[in-house]
Amino acid sequence: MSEALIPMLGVVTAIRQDTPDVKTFRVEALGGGKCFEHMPGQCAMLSIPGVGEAMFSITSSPTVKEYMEFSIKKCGCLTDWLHRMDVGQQILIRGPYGNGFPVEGELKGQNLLFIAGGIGLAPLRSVINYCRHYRQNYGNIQILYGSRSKDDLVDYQEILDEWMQDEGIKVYLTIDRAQEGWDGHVGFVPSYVEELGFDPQGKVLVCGPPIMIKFTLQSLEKLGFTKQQVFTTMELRMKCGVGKCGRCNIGDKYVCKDGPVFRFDELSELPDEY
Amino acid sequence: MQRIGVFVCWCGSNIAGPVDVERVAEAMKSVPGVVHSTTYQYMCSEVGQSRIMEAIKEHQLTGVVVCSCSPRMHENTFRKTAQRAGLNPYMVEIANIREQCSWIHKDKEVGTQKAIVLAKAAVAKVMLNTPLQAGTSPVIKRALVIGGGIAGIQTALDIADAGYEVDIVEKSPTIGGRMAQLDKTFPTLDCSACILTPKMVDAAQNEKIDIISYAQVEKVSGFVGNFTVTIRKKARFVDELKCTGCGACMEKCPSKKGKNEFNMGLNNRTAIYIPFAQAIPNVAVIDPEQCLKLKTGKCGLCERVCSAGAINYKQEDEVFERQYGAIVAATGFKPIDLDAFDEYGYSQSKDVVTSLEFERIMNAAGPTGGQLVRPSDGKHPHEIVFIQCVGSRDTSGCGKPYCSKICCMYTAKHAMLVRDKYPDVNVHVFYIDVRTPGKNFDEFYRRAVEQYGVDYIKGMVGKVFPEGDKLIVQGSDLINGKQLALQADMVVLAAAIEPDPSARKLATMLTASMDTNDFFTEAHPKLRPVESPTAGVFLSGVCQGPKDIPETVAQAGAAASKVIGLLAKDHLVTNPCVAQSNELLCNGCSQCERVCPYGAISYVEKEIRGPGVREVRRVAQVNPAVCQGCGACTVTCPSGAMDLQGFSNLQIMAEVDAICK
Amino acid sequence: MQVRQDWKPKIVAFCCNWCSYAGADLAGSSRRSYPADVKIIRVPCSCRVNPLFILRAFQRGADGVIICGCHPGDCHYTSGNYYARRRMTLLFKMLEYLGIEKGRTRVEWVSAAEGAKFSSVMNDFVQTVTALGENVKLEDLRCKEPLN
Amino acid sequence: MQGTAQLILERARELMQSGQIQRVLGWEKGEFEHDPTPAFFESEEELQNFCYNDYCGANLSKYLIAASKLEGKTLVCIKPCDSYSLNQLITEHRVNREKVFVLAVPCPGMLDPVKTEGKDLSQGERKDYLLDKCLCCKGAEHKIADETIEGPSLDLAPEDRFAQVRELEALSPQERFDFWRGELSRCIRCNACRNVCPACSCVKCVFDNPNSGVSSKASADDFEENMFHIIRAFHVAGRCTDCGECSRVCPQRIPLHLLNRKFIADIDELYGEYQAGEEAEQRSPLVNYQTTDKEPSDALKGRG
Amino acid sequence: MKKIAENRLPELYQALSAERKLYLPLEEGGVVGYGLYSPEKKTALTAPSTVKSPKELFFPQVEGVVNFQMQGKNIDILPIEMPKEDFVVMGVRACDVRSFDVLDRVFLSDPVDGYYAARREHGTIVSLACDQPQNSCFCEAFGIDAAAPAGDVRCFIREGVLYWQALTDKGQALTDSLFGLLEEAGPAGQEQQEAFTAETKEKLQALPYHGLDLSAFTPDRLGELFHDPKWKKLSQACLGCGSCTFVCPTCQCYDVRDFDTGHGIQRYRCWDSCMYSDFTMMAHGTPRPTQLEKFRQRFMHKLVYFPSNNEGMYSCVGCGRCVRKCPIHMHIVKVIKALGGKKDE
Repeated sequence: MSEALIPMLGVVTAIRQDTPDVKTFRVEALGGGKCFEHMPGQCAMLSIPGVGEAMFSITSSPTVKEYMEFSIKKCGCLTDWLHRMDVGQQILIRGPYGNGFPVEGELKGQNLLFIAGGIGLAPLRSVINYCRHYRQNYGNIQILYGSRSKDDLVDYQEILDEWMQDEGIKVYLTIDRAQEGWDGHVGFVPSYVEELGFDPQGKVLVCGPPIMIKFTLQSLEKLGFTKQQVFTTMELRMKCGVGKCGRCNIGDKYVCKDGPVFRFDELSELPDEY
Repeated sequence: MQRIGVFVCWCGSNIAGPVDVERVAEAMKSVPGVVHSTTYQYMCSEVGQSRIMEAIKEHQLTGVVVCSCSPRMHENTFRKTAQRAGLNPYMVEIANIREQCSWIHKDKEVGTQKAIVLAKAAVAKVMLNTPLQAGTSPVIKRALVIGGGIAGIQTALDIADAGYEVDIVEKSPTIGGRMAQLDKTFPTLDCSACILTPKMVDAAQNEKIDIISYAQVEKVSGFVGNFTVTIRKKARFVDELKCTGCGACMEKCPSKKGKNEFNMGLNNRTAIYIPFAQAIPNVAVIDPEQCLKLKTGKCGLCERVCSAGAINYKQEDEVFERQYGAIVAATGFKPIDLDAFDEYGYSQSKDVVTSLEFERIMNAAGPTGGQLVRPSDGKHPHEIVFIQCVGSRDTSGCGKPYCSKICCMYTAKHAMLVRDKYPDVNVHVFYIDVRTPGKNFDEFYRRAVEQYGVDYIKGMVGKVFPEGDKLIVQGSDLINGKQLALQADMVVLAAAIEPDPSARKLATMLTASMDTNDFFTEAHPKLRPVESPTAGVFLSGVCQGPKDIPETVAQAGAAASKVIGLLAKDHLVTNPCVAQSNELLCNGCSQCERVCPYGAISYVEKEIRGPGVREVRRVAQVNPAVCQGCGACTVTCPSGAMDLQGFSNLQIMAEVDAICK
Repeated sequence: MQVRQDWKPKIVAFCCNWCSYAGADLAGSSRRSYPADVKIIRVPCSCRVNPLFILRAFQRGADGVIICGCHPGDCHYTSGNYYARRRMTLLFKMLEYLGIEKGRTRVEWVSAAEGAKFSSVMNDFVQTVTALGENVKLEDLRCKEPLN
Repeated sequence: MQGTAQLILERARELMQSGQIQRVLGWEKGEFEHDPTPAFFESEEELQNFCYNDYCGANLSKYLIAASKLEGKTLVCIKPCDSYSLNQLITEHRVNREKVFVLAVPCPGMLDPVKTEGKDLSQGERKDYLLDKCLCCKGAEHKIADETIEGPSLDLAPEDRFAQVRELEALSPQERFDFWRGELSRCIRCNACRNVCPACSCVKCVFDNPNSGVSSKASADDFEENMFHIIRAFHVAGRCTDCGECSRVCPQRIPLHLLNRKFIADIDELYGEYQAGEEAEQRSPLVNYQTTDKEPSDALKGRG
Repeated sequence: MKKIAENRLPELYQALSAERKLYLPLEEGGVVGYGLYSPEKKTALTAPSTVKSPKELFFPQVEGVVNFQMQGKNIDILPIEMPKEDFVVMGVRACDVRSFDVLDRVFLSDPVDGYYAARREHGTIVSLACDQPQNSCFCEAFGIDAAAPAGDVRCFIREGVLYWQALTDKGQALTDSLFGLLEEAGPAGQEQQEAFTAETKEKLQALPYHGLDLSAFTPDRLGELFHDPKWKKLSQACLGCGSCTFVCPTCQCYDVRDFDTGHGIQRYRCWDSCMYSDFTMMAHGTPRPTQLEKFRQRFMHKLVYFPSNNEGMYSCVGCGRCVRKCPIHMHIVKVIKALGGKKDE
């Protein structure tokens, strides 16, 4: 019997230091290839025996067939451990979990605006690369990404080398405070959103710290966006990943099963407990 | 993941003999976290250390385990090695596979298995080590010497000589100690007072030295470089600054029943007295037990005769605090009580005396003015029996298990002096062994036997008892194989010496350890003989173990040089293995504060922020310069907020796990 | 209970750095042997020993736990061993109250000069624990058997 | 009881009106006589639901830790036995004395709803229905009070609280082991004993702290059952006032107080009589010592 | 329908336990709980309730999930064998029988929880109708018939006779295995059952919580109920212990933890409680920081969230355990009454 709580084995085949506290780990099945297929925005439970298990969003696009990637910020026992491991380390993985972004549903054929803050880019990167892969299925793509400083921009190299080079993709970067060697925009994401004055069309995918999401939503509404247009992805403490252990619910919805992606109009009907 | 290197030392054949070091190194390779494991003949050698340094660099080690001798031996060595290779020195752990393994287990299989377990425990611990930074604390440039005998005086003089201030606290009214009581010194037979008193005067006149006589240390707090000492200066009822030492008071004092301590109670002194002529300070002191004025309020003669107006019956004990960077214990010795040795008749006859009493009898400034007479009747003795090892080398439990070291020589000295001055007196010495390991010592003893005809009898004395006005000494002559019953006029007992009783209390205050005989323990018996294990506390003289005057003086100088070395520093590097309070877990209950022996814990109200927490709480804080890292607080803390760096809860539990696996 | 012939107890000895650990070193340098079943954990002071460590040792398979410190009055930290003495007395009495063999726990004061005592204490303790046999009352079965 | 409740209520109202107190910590009426709930009352209106009846066994002192952080003073109803806990909490700086108005309320001994369920209380003696902890009542005297409400107290010679401890001590080690195994094996680790205990006031319990190395949520086996209760008892040793709440709230009726009382009995015997919470600012016997304390080996001598 | 005289129950126990494990209420230390039958145990089949519900027989408080071995960078996954022993649980009351419907919704929904499913497959539930409901009981409010519990076999005891009726194939198989031990009850059995039902009904109507009104708890009122200001008062004295959770037959929250045995890592799951402070704690905080949110979660889940996802089925069965065991007497009935409004209001 396949049991949801029993993980499978993966192996870390590459580690990239993105920022001082974010590393991106490439995980493959033991025999090569991916441990399982997934959709953009879905998550996986990673664990190291005796250290812990936690849910991470899969940052690589499903269109990548060779591996999965996870961008992980150092913030606790397990992530500390992951940050200290070397290539070749075996790791436990199970999933995919959650609904993912409706890339083949509501988002299809739409202009897309991605707004990310800090490590919040991780779940969006999967969608962005998926949309880039199936470029013809989507309208304009705009990406606004901000972080504390230049050094805290995750996937900076990929943004510069690939996203910014793509035609029909506009990338806006911002950092919280001015710093040497940065001649781009300086300021918080929500105010930059207003500054840029996006056309309230299409769909918006927002991910970042709760406070950023809150104010970004306000900015978007000022610009004329409705809650139905905006999607985000949630993060709560999870143990099982399959809607049984009872802790990741917001009202009657389980983030691990019914989420983590929610449309803001759905979310606003749920209790404000996240 | 940590990257641990394991280095197994052969210690020549010390470890490699009973332990298969290669197997230990091999076994460690499969332990998770270990990336490098090797052996070497002598890890502590230059080559060994450089191997460790190379491995640290080559394998990017984050932690090092050295399987070698006791960490008490080389932990610091290897910490420095790691530091030189760029690793934090506190990322080193030692597995003690010599003292606690190879030296006690003969079976190679058993020893090897144990060594592997010990190494695994050390790895488990080092995996949880965190880099620690040593702090610094300032050094107070003043030393305290406790005890004003020859040891204390010499130490103080040497420290002062180097330009540092030093206080001598002496419990009796004068400095000088036991040496001041001696008549002559062996093996040169020069006059003890003649060589000591100039030093006493030097000390008194040295402006860097403050002699606090008739005083005791009451409390010691603080730590190396920064001790705070509470001193109680007892009331002497005489103003030290005014008294000129003229002695007029002593002449008039009507109370003359005080036992003369300086003369070992062989005669009496007045209630107001100066211990001896060359006393320093040369100031009178009133014995409140004897003084009529203080006891009954009636008298006051001394006050009237004192032209300096120095007498002050209302004087009270003075208690004050001083700060020191270093403390030297020089508390000296006393002869043991002879109550347990009644077979020698000490309590039955006044003519059975101890060697120190005999010393006073022979002294020109002593109770008999230097005339050899019997204490009982003042008659000149003709037969004197000396008995050695009274209470020394005694494993029966009545005496001391150790050799008092000086008795053989002073007994030879006494015998020789008697025979020299009074050729009519026959001298017999009962001995077990005669021990004369010292420069010119054996020659001295041989002179006593050969030149002065002292009758040395190898054998034990069974009993001494008075018969008429004689003393009968029953003993055995082992060489001639017969029982003896000598008639003697006097018997002199070479009583064992023991540490001064004040030392025990002092050791507790200093947190310095003592051995079972109450001698202070050295930090290392061979390599650090003048330091106590407590940093900043040094040892001088007999308080550390029996020794004669030249040895005492040598050790006093050595202690002084250690003190000088310490005081020469402006700052000391502090031990970073101290307690730390996790404010997120702290209840602010104050339990830890109550057990801290150093007062290192204080409380503050502060805003605490953490996951789901943001409020003002009362939390404990540890002063790392004051904390000594005992860990008492860590166990008192129920929430585990208090933990000890270098010996954390998780580290110790990891060791437990590894050992019990 | 049947005691296997080849069974050897596991003994954890917590030794304070200043006295007992040095005493153990002295036992070593004076070649006074004691069974290899004794493994020493160095702690700064006997007062560092948390009851959690003792229970942990039993959980992980120890059959006896001994705490060694400076003699009362000789603590390097003045009073640590006095606190340890109260804590351990009460803890051990509690273990006894719960029916756990009291011979499995012990406190001994061993000075830096008492190498011989260290060795004889350990010999005696190992003998006592060996006679008691395996610790079954405070064991954690999960830690005893290899998985699967 | 009705009279006492009325007196408390009147006084509480007065103090609230005068602004001396901000709120009242007492008990709120339940649906029945036997199920009042500890409650804060913020207004006179809320005080209408105040009650003080035969079933107010709960010790309110621990709630004052939270109340100490609130604006203004809290009036708390403290029964004689609760006053010990409050003193201990003040000693440990967990409760801010300045923030508390201690209304000492009389206690006639509280009833155990389990014992009274379906019983006619007019039959038998009150003693038969009392909470176990009340059978060893420490007396009618409050150890701390700002004001005292007079009223009937428990008229009962207290039982020897150490009697059961001694009975257990008299058993053989195997019998003791079997006894405790039987009791502790029922533990479901609901943490009610810990959470109700005024001495277990840690901001984070070691058993809840994933970094403590000993955290555990459920007892996986016998060892963990023993471990939890030994360590819990040890952590409160010298601080436990013997308020009996642990045993009162245990859903499995495990006599947990017998662990605490063992420590108390040993402390009394070895280090001199000590009652935690007798007065504020006492030094608990575990953060104290005498150079002449008994050696562990001597203390453990005797019986197998 | 079959029957057996009450005084022959030990024989029945013997027979049931002969080929499989038999669990039934036992008395130990003055409390009653489900335990493994053996002849020397003190059975308490007719005790009105147990402290813990029989849920632990299917969803143990602690249960191994999988083991691991670490070797350098490699991990070995060592699966644990699924439960495969047949067992019988006897004496399960109507409320507890219903609790399995609730648990099934959770554990047997996709993806199926293998451990629970295996135990459900191997376990046979022999229920026992109530003849002495307690003052704390309110199963009626959830439409449960205390006199006619579900289960694989249904039993009731009247006038010294236990009547036994198989309701499922599994129940029939168990019945068949008992050979001649059970007698046919005949038409008298039916009469007895009717009488029993009537008596119980009368008792249920006399209960203090009879007529408890749950009508206010509907999924469409989720937001309204969630934001009700009464939660603050209701939760203020909550100790944050897990007694209500752990005695509850339907609470199913669990934690997954690793234990390092020294020889490998055991991954196990254990009961958790939403009342616990660390239940939703993450590195940067928790969405339910105070006891108010935790307390609200527990009751909202039972009365609103769960029904919302399960066609209106409440995840409370009215067994009354939390009513009896809450150290501060703050329980679901008080919550229902406070938020739902009393009938007489």
